[in-house]
Amino acid sequence: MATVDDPQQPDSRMSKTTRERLVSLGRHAALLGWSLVVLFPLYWIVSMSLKPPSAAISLPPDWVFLPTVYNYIQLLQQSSFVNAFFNSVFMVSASVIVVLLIGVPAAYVLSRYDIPRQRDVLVWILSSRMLPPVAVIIPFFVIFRALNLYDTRIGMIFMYITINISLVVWVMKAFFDGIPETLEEAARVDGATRFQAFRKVILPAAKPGIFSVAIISFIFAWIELLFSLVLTNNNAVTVTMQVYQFIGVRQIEWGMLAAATTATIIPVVLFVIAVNKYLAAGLSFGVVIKE
Amino acid sequence: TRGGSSGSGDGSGDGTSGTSGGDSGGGGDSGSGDSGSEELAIPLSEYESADIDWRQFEGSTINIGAVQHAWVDAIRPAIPVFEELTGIDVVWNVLPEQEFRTKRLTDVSTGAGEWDVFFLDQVVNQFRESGWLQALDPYFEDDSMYDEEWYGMDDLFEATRWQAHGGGYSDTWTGMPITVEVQTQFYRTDLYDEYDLEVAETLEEFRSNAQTIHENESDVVGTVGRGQQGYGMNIYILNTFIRQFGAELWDSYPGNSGLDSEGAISAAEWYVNLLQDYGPEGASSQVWSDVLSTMQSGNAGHIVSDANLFWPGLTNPESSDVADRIAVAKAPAPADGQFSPNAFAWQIATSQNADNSEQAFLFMLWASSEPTNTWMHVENNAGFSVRQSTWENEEYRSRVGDNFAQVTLESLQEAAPDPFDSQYPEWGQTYSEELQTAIGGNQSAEEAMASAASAAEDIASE
Amino acid sequence: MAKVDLDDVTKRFGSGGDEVVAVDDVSLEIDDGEFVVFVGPSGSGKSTLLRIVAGLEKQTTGDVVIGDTVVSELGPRARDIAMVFQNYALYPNMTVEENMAFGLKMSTDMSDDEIETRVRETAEKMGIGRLLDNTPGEMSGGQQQRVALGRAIVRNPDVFLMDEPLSNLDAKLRTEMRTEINRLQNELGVTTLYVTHDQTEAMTMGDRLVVLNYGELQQVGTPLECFYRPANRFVAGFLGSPSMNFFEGQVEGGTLRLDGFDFDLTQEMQASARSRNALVLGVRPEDAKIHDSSRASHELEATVDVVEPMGSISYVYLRPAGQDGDRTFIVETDGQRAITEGQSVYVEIPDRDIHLFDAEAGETIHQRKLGTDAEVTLEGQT
Amino acid sequence: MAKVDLDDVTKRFGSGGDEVVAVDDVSLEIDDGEFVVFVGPSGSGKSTLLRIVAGLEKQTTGDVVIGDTVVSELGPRARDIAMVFQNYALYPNMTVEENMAFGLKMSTDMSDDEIETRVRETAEKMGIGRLLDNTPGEMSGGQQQRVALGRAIVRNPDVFLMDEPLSNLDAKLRTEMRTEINRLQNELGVTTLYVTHDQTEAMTMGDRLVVLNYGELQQVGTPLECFYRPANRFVAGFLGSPSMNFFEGQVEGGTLRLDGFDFDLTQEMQASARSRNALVLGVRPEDAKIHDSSRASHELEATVDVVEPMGSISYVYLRPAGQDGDRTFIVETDGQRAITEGQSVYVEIPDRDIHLFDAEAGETIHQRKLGTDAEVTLEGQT
Amino acid sequence: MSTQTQTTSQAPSGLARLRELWNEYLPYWFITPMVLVMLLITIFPGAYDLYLSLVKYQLTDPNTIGQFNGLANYRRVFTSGGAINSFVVTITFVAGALALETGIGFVLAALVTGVESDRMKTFYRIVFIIPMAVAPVSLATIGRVMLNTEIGIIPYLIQQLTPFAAPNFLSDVPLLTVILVDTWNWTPFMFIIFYAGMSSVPKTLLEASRVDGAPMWRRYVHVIIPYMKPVLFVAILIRLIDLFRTFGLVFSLTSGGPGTATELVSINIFQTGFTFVDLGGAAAIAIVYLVGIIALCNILIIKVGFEGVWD
Ligand SMILES: Nc1ncnc2c1ncn2[C@@H]1O[C@H](COP(=O)(O)OP(=O)(O)OP(=O)(O)O)[C@@H](O)[C@H]1O
Ligand SMILES: Nc1ncnc2c1ncn2[C@@H]1O[C@H](COP(=O)(O)OP(=O)(O)OP(=O)(O)O)[C@@H](O)[C@H]1O
Ligand SMILES: [Mg+2]
Ligand SMILES: [Mg+2]
Repeated sequence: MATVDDPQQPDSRMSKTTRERLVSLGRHAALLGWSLVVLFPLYWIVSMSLKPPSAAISLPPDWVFLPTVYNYIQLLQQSSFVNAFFNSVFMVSASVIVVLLIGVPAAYVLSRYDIPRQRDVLVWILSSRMLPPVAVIIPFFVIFRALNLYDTRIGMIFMYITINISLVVWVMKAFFDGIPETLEEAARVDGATRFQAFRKVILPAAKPGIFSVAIISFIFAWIELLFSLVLTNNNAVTVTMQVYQFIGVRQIEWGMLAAATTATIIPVVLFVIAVNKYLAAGLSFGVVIKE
Repeated sequence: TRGGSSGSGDGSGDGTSGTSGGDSGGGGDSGSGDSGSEELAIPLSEYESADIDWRQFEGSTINIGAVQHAWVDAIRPAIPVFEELTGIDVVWNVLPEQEFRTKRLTDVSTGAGEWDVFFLDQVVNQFRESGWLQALDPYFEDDSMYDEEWYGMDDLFEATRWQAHGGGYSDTWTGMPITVEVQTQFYRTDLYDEYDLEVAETLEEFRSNAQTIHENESDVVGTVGRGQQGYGMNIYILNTFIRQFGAELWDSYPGNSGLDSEGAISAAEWYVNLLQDYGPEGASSQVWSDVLSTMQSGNAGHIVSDANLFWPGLTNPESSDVADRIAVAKAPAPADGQFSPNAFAWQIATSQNADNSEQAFLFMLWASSEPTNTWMHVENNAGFSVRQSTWENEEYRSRVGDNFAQVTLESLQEAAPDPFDSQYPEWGQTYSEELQTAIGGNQSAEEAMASAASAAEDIASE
Repeated sequence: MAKVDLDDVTKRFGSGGDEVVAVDDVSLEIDDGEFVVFVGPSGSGKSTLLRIVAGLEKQTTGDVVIGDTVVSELGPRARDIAMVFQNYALYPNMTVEENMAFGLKMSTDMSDDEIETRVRETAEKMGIGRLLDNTPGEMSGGQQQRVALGRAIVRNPDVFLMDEPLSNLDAKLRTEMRTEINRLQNELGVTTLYVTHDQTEAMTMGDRLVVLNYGELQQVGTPLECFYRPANRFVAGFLGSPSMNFFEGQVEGGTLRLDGFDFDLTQEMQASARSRNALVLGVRPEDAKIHDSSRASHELEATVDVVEPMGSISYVYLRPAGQDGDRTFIVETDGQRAITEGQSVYVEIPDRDIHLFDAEAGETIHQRKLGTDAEVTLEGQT
Repeated sequence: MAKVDLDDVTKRFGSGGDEVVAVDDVSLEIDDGEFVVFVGPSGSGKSTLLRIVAGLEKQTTGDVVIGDTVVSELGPRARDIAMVFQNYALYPNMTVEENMAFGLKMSTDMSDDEIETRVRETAEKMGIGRLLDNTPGEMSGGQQQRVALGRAIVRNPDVFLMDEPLSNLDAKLRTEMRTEINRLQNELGVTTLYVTHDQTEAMTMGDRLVVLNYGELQQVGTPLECFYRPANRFVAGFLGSPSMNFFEGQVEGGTLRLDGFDFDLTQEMQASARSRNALVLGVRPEDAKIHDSSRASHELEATVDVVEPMGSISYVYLRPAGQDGDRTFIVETDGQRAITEGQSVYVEIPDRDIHLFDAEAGETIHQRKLGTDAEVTLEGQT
Repeated sequence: MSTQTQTTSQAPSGLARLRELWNEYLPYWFITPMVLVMLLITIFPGAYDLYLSLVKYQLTDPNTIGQFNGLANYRRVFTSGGAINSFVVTITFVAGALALETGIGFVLAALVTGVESDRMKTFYRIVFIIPMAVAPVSLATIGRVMLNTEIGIIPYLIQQLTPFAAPNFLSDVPLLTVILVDTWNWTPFMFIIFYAGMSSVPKTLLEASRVDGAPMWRRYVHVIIPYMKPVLFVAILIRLIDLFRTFGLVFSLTSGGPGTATELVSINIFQTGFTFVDLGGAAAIAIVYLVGIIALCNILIIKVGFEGVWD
């Protein structure tokens, strides 16, 4: 009850009026409509992965078909795919943790302290994601080789961090800006060090933001293609590269491509489910702090 | 070809069908994981008879950058043979075409030389003129590395050898050809039977066949063909017709591209009209995979002219709804023109910065040698042989079908590749954009060819 | 335990035309273990002063000393203080228990068990023992305020800073809490700075009272001193509820001519007034007396405007009979006394009980007389 | 303008073991234009009740009627109310002016000029005219509270809901605001529900007083009625500050034996007590009198524990001489009277002024006597 | 008094001293790693591109590669190549997709926030995030088939279920199509951030505005959006920048065609650099692009951002 989850309805457990019911109906109609827009292509991809190759792209579609897991078995038997998959899970997860460790504190500082030329610093941070990757892969390739990061996991983790750092800093700065300073004041008066105030009071309050950027960073890294293409060769191969192996010269294996795509969606869904409850762990500042 | 054709899928389904480096990642740093103590696919004796010092680079490793091509699937089971033979470990890095191009350029342009061996295509002269390629001639001249008698250079199609010399622009070897594809015509036998059609040899016949099907079948379009831009897309098809209409690209370089010559314009008009009249809706955005898929799903009567490599995909019941109703024929040509389908050969090359160019050469030699090539085609479902002998091999012909083999062979013998001068990618891109616009109905074919010509000439004379 | 010294502390907010001087050159020494109550109108800088002592706001000029350390440059943590914020500032994600335990966890190395015991005890005292597992959002205003208070009290700091910690409590609870705070403060001897708007708290809780207005110190003294011996008109009017009544007038000979009536000044008053011409007479509502008939000197006739019955007492709003303007003044009277609006009465203003102030500067020029006992008490306190 | 009816309104929070009944079966009719003050201890459900009337909280059972409409199912917008929130709930991104104008913009189609004029006027009345361009974060607690009040007042709704709107203001400002609210309410005749913890506000502002405890109605009546004729011990103890003193005892014959002294019951009292054995005697601090020597019946000897000087008056904490326990009671006495701690005094408890309550149920069984005038006033009010 | 209190002041052991240092310079510790990473990832690539853009890197004459070339690269790509056109296409694409994604993302966040049942809320929250997890190139490859006029499911369904004829998505309305596909793919980004932002709006503010008689939409306009403004602004700004560098999705869908109808700047850079091997020209476009976006961001931040978002 303490969350601010609910701007429209005061209290949901009670009987509802006609108007409320209409509003709710309209709301669900709209949401289900978009769900359909979202889910249909996904359904199509999944069903493609469960169809025999010839049925994958025939029209009119076989709405009813005997699903076959042949493609998935094929996929699982490919040690290259499985290895790359877990390799990616490891590298991406590690990068998300590290990028949060680096970015969140930095965002906090940018939100709370006077930084000289703050706007320039912020734009500078943002500038790291302004150029299309195609414009910077060559310099990155050069520097990676020079630093012996080419085709290493550490290198890829670093690469993922560079992709996400600006996002984390900016979004988290915005969230920290929204957290009343009184909370920190209270903590510091309570004897908390600056760090403790940050760690024990501000971080929990910023949870929705943190987990949102965690999801987004995870996804950005997870679907990254160009950098992993150019910066890996053998040891640090990523799962995206493996998905595209089914796009061949003169032949696309639709079923396998769909199965691999589906497989790559799964970790994201699991991750989202895992952090789901934090996404809306909003705060009821207003109740606690007179403003 | 892999996957779509179950043959390949099954054949390599024993855990090796995977592609890129991950495979070797599984087994450490080389493909040796595949072999173990299993029996070798090809007896070593086939190679030991050559007067070549195979083991001179024992203990080294080569990196191969390859596109996701059926060749990779076909040769991989045989890699242990090479490793056993030479003591050189092989590491693969297999990528889709677009990604492959990106990485290849990064690798060579920065002088990194990560790849000892890599696939090379239309950009051969671009690379060669940039000084990135290692010419192979010194190796051919080295007695310990090359044995003319054993190798049988003459067996390679003329067109492919030509391409391995920078598409004819180079006096030296830019690489070794490994696959070749030639454009052929595909058609639906059931519809031909139904409407009592004859296989077209001329463009007029083809157009009328397409028209018959297009107008009589509600769900089937007369023909499909590539419309999408890209130097390997629509113009790859159109170039066939341009040549057959008697025009020539680059009558004189860089002054006259030939794109606005009468023949070229006629060819363009014919192709554009064909697609507009009897092609699918939205033909201008179709890539080869759309062409293939439309045919596979039974929604098209023909493929006017496209890679013969579609054949396995079209005739495999697993991937095609009309597998038993498709036949192949030579691409149509103008009645007064000359049959000259486009052929395209992949070569594998090595760069100047590569650490192991010599090892790479041994690999090229081994991979394109008669024993390997024959084994790939006879035993392992390959269908793109650069060696004429393969197409004449009875065992092979019976596997792929006499008709297919014969059509391919004849086409290849008459085939002419495109002129991949060093700026081909650039002017080709513009040319293909113009063509796409025309196919989309937003300008006439003539306008398209005129602007393509002037753009190409501008670029070439820069 | 520690003394707290403020040396010429000034705090400005904003700049240029928007500048607000929230605290204006305040100097104050607060002894170790002393309980000082701050009062002043809304916006007079009380909270700001507390926040400066806490280290949450940096004074524009001046120094803060706690114990023997100049803490002007130190953060709140180094000052060992506990604070009740005017707006509570509870941690929204934590339960009541966690809110209260937080300070102990941060500033001591007590074991978790000890902390829990202590938190539970304090919560019981605050009457929120039942709510330990609630989050702040699920509580009433008064309950939240008690959590905020408990959170400060549970710690054992050198200095307590309390910013209207009882404002949202009912009278009964407020009395209890007041006692509890006083008991605790006595027991532990924690130097305490306490802001309140409540007259009772102001008068009873502190050793000294500090009256602020527009960020400036008006008077510092014992509560009774400030009440009986206000330094100026502002303090006189600010302490006591209802406020002291003020009548502005001109001295003519020995008489102060006020709007509606005249007041004869005693010799002593005349002496204090010296050459001053414009004076303000002040008398507290509880000191003036209502009579039905004229019976004394220092009396005026007045009409009853409004009667506000309060139970035991009533406040009577009166309008001087001869007055030009529309001003009323208040007299407190027995709650059971029958007075009806419109009625004409006589109001006695005992000359013992009046204050005189300079009309311009506002400073007190004559203080009331007190009974000898009270006089003694007052002196004793000082 | 509209009447407000509550029919059997109950509100529960949580469920199962954690269930809290915040409002317990409250029925109340509030007339059009009436000013009703709600009082009750912290957590007694006052805010919840207001929030239910506002439509911010949905009652678990029961109905709310505003005007002639059952609004139980309607949102706040349809109810035409203005509310002062206990926690202010100012819009942090808006200036004071925008905060105040927001409601007018939303609920009327006044022109911007009109709105501005009205906002300015109200702000001036609230004493925040100078702050119109500030945002809430830049203001003191009391200033914020006045903005919250102004935001409600500036509108012209059917119903005002005010949740402790003056709690953070100093006494003087509070008096002004009180007057202002009353004036406005009279002028506009807006039905008003007003929550307060302040005794003065409770006694003076409303037409009727509603006393709540644990979500249950304790008494509804005029302020004086509740003060002089408390329905039960809770109300008696809750109104008046300091609280009424309670002494528990046993009736023996005509005598109530209390801890430390005996009290002779009058005939009338005995009649009311009937067969009850255990009674509670209640007397207000201001009704008991301190004498230096014994001089009356209904008297007890007591030792002075603590003296709390408040200025005009003092509170004396006394311990009955013969008492076993450690309890004290409070007597109010003149502020200038000299009383020292430890001193022995006699306390007269006039039998006219005492209340008797049932020791168990707490209901009043004997009310105090009042002077005839007061009695009349009281009757008149009712 | 300070019985057990004050860990720092007494007997500062080595550890306590460290802790003090840590806290004393906390802002520096907090910001330094980020600055280091940023230096590493911005300075070198930026400098490298700048260098490339100023030297000869054309293949016609390998011997001159690396020679200083002044602004010739810039002149070349902006006079002959499709750079100008690609800027126009990019701006159209960015504006369209950004408007759609922001609008839909906000509406979805608002609608989901109001859902009462926790289970449905979770469902929507998860479902609405998934599209982002579909890698752009997969999406584009499969999307091409789904949109194919002859064999695609989407034109088929439009034909079957609606009275309208399906357009030839990729050839007749290519720009609209890539905008729509991008919207499908990336609305989740906006949704997540908006949703989290909305969750942080204090309940009391909403209550106050309801009591003030604000209808729902005005509550959004006057209370929720202003409160969320920092988050809204950041999400939009980041998405804007990401849209400016969209590559894989559009390139795989249309290759920039038909003609140059969907040739984004990123595609143009790719073609120039990787297809034409004109690395100098590609770098020149990139530098101009970078400067343009930085300018745009500055304008946005000054005009919108620092007005009420950061002050
Ligand atoms: N959201 C909630 N969830 C659970 N319990 C609640 C919630 N809101 C209020 N309560 C409980 O309901 C009871 C009544 O609360 P309410 O806020 O109405 O009290 P109040 O009379 O206004 O008190 P105060 O004078 O302290 O403001 C309290 O015990 C409180 O803990
Ligand atoms: N952050 C700020 N920016 C600008 N002015 C401020 C700020 N904080 C306080 N002020 C101003 O400083 C003055 C003193 O504020 P302060 O909060 O100290 O008052 P206060 O005495 O606590 O009042 P209250 O009794 O109403 O809480 C006020 O006029 C207020 O408007
Ligand atoms: Mg304050
Ligand atoms: Mg309340």
